[in-house]
Amino acid sequence: MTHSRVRNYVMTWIALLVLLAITCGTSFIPLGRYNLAINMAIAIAKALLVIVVFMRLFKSAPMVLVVAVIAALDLAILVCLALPDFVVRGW
Amino acid sequence: MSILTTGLAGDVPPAHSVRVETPSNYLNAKFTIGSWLATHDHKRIAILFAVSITAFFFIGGAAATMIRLDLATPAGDFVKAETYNKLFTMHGVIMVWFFLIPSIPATLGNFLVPLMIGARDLAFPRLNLTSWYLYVGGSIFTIVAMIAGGVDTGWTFYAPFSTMFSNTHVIYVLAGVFVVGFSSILTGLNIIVTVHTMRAPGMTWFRLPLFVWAQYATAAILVLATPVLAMTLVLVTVERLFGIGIFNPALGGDPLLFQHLFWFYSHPAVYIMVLPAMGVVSELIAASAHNPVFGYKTMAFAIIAIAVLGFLVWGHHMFVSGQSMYAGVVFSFMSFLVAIPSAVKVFNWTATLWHGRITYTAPMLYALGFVGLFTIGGMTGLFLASLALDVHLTDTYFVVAHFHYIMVGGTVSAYLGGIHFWWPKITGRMYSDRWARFAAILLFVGFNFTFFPQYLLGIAGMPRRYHAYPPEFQTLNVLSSAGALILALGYLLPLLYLGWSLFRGARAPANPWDATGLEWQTPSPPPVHNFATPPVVTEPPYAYRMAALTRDVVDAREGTR
Amino acid sequence: MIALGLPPEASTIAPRVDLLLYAVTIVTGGVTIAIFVTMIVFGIRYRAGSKVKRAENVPEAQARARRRVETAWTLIPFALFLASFAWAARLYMVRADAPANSIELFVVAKQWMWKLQHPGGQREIDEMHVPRGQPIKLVMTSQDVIHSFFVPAFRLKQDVLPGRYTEMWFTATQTGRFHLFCAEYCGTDHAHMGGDVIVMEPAEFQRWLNAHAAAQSMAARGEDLFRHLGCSGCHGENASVHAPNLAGVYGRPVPLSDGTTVVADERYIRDSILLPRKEVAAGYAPIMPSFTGQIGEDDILDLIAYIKSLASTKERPK
Amino acid sequence: MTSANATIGAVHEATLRVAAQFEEAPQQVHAAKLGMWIFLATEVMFFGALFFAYAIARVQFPEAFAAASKHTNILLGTTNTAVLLTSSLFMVLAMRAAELGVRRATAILLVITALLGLAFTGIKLTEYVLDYRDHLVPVLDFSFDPRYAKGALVFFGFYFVTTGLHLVHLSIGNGLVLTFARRAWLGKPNTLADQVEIVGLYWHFVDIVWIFLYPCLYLVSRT
Repeated sequence: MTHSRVRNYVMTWIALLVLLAITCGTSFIPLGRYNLAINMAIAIAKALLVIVVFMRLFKSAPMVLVVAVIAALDLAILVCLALPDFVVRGW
Repeated sequence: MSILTTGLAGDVPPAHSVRVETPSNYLNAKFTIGSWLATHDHKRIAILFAVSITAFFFIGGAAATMIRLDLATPAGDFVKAETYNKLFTMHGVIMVWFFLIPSIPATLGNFLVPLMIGARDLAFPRLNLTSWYLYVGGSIFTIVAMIAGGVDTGWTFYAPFSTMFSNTHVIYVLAGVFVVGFSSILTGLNIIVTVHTMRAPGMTWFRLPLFVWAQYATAAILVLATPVLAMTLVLVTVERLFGIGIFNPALGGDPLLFQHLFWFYSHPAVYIMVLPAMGVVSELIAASAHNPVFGYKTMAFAIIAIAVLGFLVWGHHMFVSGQSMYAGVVFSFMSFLVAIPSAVKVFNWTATLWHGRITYTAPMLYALGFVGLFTIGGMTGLFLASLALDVHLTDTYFVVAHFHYIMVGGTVSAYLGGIHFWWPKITGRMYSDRWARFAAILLFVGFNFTFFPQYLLGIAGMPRRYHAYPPEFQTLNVLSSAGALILALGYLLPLLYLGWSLFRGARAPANPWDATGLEWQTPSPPPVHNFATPPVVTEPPYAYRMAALTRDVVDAREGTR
Repeated sequence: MIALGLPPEASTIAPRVDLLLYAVTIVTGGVTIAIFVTMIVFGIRYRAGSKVKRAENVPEAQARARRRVETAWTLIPFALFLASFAWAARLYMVRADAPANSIELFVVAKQWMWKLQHPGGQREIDEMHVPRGQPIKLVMTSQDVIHSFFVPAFRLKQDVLPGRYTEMWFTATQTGRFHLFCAEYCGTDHAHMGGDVIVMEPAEFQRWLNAHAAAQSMAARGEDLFRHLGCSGCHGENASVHAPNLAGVYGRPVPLSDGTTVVADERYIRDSILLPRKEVAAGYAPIMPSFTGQIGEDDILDLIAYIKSLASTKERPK
Repeated sequence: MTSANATIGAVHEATLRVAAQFEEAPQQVHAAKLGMWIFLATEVMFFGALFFAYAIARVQFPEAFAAASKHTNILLGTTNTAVLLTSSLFMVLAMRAAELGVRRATAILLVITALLGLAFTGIKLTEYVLDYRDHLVPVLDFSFDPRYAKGALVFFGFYFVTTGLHLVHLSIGNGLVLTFARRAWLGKPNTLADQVEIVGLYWHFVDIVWIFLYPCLYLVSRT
């Protein structure tokens, strides 16, 4: 039980370092817009690993999950309502 | 609950001492200055907040008085243009951040939330005290900066004016507001955690008084919106100090980015100001009508709906700003949506009177004043949400009148009503209801006198933040200035009779209004840890029964004099 | 009709805005009065000590009344709000489409004055002369902070931003002098940043234009600048440098090097002068120098006017 | 930041008995954890607004941001990312040790976490010095290819604001971690595991901020 948990943490850490290597490595390959997409996808994946495994999001009180989701939604509101204005302003 | 009597720390009086002749309470537990300035008692911290926000209210009010004096003549003869600009900036900054935002949450909320949910204190008492020190430190710092040099950006700090063109003490004021923002966040965090974790046995979510619901929703907005303001202020500082182009197009920035970020905070901030007021008024009307609040659950959901929708409407401040037309349409639609829960609340307050036994005490007069002024303010908000009308009305006195109806007519009325309603609980003294009713009526009259003409000025096309104006606007401006004098008198009056009651007022009974709610079941003023025995809740809120009404409340209060 | 103290209706859109204003006033006023009357009636009828008959069990009576009443007073306002939203939004959209026959006027705001320029080169400060009955399109920018061009009699207002162009159009319907205000706080003399809009009969306006005729039209001034700044060295007829031909470019779509396309409007021309690397036309090297800091907003407007004039003559710049 | 301190402090007070305002220990622990998560929610909005401003600026100057990003030190930046990810591993191991009641191991793991945090700080400061030598510090000494100078100045403005704010947060985290390492070594508080978990939440959050900063600053364009 104990060892499996510690192993989980170590595996997560290895996964994080592998993701870091991928994001760093691919950025030296010219992929145009896909570089940005890969970088952002990997950053989100790393953040989720940390939140779920290290911060034990799903093993905390249900309210904690609600707080995390609300914070994410609020940020999404800022981005989703403000960003389009900068994009479509020229129309 | 069994560990209660053994698990208490420090200076808690033993339970039996609560019932002796001069009961020990939070006010007479200790008298030293240190016992106030280092207190962890939410009730004492609430009073620290109340005293400080009152001081700032009168400083901000003094600025407003000078503004109105200056506007009595078209040429603005009283002060110079620079001074005028600094005055309205000072008025806005002080009233928004140092009075309205902390007004109800940090005073009445701080005092009452633990009492209403049956807790001994907030979850984080030291954080609560930290919040007060941050607030006082930040606001005194700002006021010194504003009096020593002044700031002329308006409370909105629009870039690039604030970042590149103003020659005044912008950075200091930003720093002060930043620190006060942290105070808001800490208060909000404390209230959320308290409501979640410290409710008494039996106090389910749908037994919470609407006041607590409102504080909870407000706290959520404080926590989620304030950090965006904090970051905006940091970015303004960075551009101003280091010339990094974030907002100023000359450096490669985008001025609308500032407006988006600023209003992302500042529109929800309007709800930070008015939601707690709605909570107060729900309590006041139910208690004075001796009637359960009409549609309690609807009222609770309406509070949450307003808080959520409040985050989706900020772009209605930017209809003529050069924002995309399509963004304008979306934000206009959202703004109409937020009007629905607000309207439902007004209807439900009105319906709460139905089949009641209404006593017209001072708190009730303030509450009715709130409903009236909030209704007018809310209805005129619909003009501003209507895109084509907003094009004409925005940045005119119509907007000034609109938000003063909400924030002064609404929030300040509710705040004063709440202070009057819970004054016996907070201080243990009664005040002169006759004077209080007089003040309430005076304020209502003075308020309409001051601000109704401003709607007409706005429709006629007078822009806001004008130090001088064309002569055809003078009549209405003089009316408004005259009303401001009545209003100023109305605000000074409660200081006198409430101050008098502190020393000479009759001792208040535990429940002078015959109201429901846990805060009325503990003595006035409450003991240090709020309840002699931990309350257990078995009833829904506002359980005003017909039987309880056979005893006439007015008589009960007469008996205490 | 209700007065409400509105300023004169001096543009085609003003009566339409006013009609909406009256409608919204009547609806909201009606609802407000209904609420107040209800409150007063309840307040008197159910005052403590009145002998009126009350429900035995108020919570239960409320619960019965609630179902229908609450639905009604949620849905009815919702319908009214939707109607108001749609009406106001449609009227707002009208602002976006200037009629094709509009005359363009150029506005440059600075602390604390309005500088206007007519296509013929006539310049004005804090005054705007326009003919009655003719659609006018304002192309506006600011040299410093944000200002806002507000003419109450036209029921129109538009913020004027540094670093970009905002537009506003109107057709005046009444001759006379009307207030022009700056509606966005812009510093010390914000209150004095205003002037007059003078609407004249077309013939009279023509006389005014002639009396104030400038030595050069905007386009002519722009042509001079085009040569003095060295633009013609690359964009001109005999240029050896590979630079886009600007004749007829205005209003046309321009393919860009990143594969997208933009319409060559005022904003595009302005950005191309100040930030030439932002949107490079496809097939051309990004070699144009930036003119940021070297020319003022007035000069840019002249250059734009010149480039636009090329659009109509279809002639290659000299 | 203050809230982090006081939240954790509130838990510490309860090592032997529950703080006066609470009924029982689990309630208090729940309150403290919830408080930290809510504080992190405010931090999400704080940094979220910063990232949003960055995004708008990057749209304005795509080429200049690409050019400027090439001048950041990718070797140190990547190393630092790895250091921080590793510190998070030790943080979570410390929490596990605390759960198992191994006090000394907890303290040692916390010290390693803090040492990695200090290593990050050292590397970051070294990077700042190198940036200064390369004339990349706005206001103090900035010169850049004139074609991209305007946008590059904005980029490096964001670079210093974001990394600076991150460093402030990290330093506070370091202080907290060392404080709790000392407590774990000296006493045997019965809520040690909860306390370490709460510090850990803050630590991991600071880590997440860096996870997003890394591609935004170092990887805009490397080709």
